[in-house]
Amino acid sequence: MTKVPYLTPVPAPDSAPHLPGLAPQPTAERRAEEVLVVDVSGFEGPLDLLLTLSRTQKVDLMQISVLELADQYLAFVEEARALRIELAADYLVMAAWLAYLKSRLLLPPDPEAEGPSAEELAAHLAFQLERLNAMREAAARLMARDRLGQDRFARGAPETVARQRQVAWQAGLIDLMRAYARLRTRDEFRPYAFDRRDVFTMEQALDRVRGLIGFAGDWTALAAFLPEGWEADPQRRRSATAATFAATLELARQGAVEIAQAGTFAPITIRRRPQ
Amino acid sequence: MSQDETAAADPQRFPPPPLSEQERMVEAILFASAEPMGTREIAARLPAGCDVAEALQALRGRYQGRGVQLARVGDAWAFRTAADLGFLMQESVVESRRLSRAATETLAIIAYHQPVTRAEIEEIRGVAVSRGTLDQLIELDWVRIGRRRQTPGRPVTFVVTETFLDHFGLESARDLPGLAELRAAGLLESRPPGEGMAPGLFRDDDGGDSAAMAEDLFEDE
Amino acid sequence: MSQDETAAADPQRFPPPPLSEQERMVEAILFASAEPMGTREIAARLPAGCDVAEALQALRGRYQGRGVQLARVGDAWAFRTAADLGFLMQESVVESRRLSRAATETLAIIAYHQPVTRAEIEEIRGVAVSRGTLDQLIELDWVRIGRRRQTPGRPVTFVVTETFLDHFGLESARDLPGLAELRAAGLLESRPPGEGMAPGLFRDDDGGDSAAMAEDLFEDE
Repeated sequence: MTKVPYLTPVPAPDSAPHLPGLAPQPTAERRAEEVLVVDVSGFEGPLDLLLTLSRTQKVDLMQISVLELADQYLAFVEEARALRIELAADYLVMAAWLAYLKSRLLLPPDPEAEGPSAEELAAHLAFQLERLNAMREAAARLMARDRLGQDRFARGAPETVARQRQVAWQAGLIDLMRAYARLRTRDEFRPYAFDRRDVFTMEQALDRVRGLIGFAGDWTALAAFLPEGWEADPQRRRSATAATFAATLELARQGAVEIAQAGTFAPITIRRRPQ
Repeated sequence: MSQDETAAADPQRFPPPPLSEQERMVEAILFASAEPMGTREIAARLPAGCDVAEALQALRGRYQGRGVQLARVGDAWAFRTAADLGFLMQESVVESRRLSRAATETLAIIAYHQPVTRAEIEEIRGVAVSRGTLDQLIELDWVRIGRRRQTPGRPVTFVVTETFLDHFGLESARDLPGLAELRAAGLLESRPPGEGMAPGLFRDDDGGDSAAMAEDLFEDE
Repeated sequence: MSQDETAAADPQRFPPPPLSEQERMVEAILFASAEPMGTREIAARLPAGCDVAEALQALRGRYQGRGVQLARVGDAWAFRTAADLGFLMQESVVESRRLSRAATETLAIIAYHQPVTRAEIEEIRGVAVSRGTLDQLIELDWVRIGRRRQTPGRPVTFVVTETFLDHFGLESARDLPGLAELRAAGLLESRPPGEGMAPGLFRDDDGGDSAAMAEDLFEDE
């Protein structure tokens, strides 16, 4: 069995401790608690996870067994799935690619196949891991240098002879780019406020449909319930349609109406639920 | 000296570093200090058993006749430029002030859209550009007047200068990232600070116009 | 030297001061400034006809082994305390915001692979560059925008700055620790040594780009 590191299931953060002596929890609540959150946030993407897994092989990254690594990664993903953990899409993409690579590595090479061989793909993956590792070590070495303000110091009292006054106007590149971005996206950033006149709320629609549904013993198109004067303007029509549809859903949930649609994009019809 | 006593009283303590090393230490400490430092203050930073007075004396001798002198300031010590070289320092008095928002925005528009007319700047900013703002940018030598636009009225255009590129560490104004790039690089906040708004609300209209904008940029130069 | 010619052409001009005096002047100028100063900037302060490079060389020798050292930072020079004495200045340590792992890795990638595009950084790290990483580095003035890459889409590139060199005590980007070894091992390339084309393996958007990566390295220095 492959050892799967760092898979540390923790309960969902807001789940209350199960106190003895309380009434049994409703199923839904219990199920919610069973959903485990895995701390994959410690990893910065699939490549980082692969690099961590590869360390368990205890060999030089150049000699890494990509096949074994693929197994370890796939085991990790399987484990996560078994625990009903949702993994981010890029982890799943990597899993699919590794499964593909594994199958290619195990099968005899197809002489007809075009593009890079399985060995080349494996070599490239090993290279990527080595390069990431190298950059990580370079970052550590860089940060460990004698740094200004920590190990080396500048003149603490730079001399300024206050005779000729000169003003240096300061502005950084970031300021400049942000100023530009602010200007160009000003419209986007306007606080979202809409004109209430052109919005038909669900409460209004509920009132209206409740009042009219008594007359609709037969299947009636949803459009017939739209308030007067809201059909012409596209924006008002959209708002009224959406609100009315939402209201009918609510009424259907309450058991007051039935909804039918013959096919995709066909008109939606409703009627009062037969008593 | 109280340090000597302490050292004597504590046989476990390391011997003090040699005088030449003490001198190096005092040199570094005084160099990095923002204020003149008294002997006691210096001693507090040094390993136990150092003779600050002697180290200072040696250091003072070493800087005799140099461009920088170890000067006594009241009861304290500090490095000072040699008095006869004061004339070299006159230009170094610079007072830095932040550019106003109006000036920053105007400068950004000129950098991104050059050559650009005043009317165009005003259209983008949505407010009139005051005479003083452009004058300031021209005086800073960040902006200069470019060719006249070949349109009715033949308005003057504004462009950025070499000095501008130098100051902002750019190789050319074309290297400024476009909106889509700013956003992709995370340089553009998706919302103004402090305003609660769903993240990624405007993500989808990303591509279209801003990408086109970056392309268009500078084309008419 | 053009200065000599000017001096020769102008009999009215004073001869430059002797080298020892030039050295004193450069010492005073650099001591007074907390920021590194370029040779040109220094020359502008000195009397005509001075040989800044030679004065700097002499000065550097003089401070060899002292508590304060003359450090080269790209094309500029600055006095800095000797690294081995850092422990004496613990009180002056500027508490800097700890950089995230993502930020330090991104910084290293930019330093070792410069000029590098965002897509290349993402390819090496295997994740998207998160918001705030690049702007933090630019705000620290450790990273700036370089020339656009001459490939489709003309992406913006990033390079490290003089402030970066000063902060990490590097004379130039060529002095990055382990640079030669990394290059020899082929780890600064976009694909393993000897590999034929493995097109677009984990690269979705800018395949062509990364080939240019290794060639561009430090070209604009």
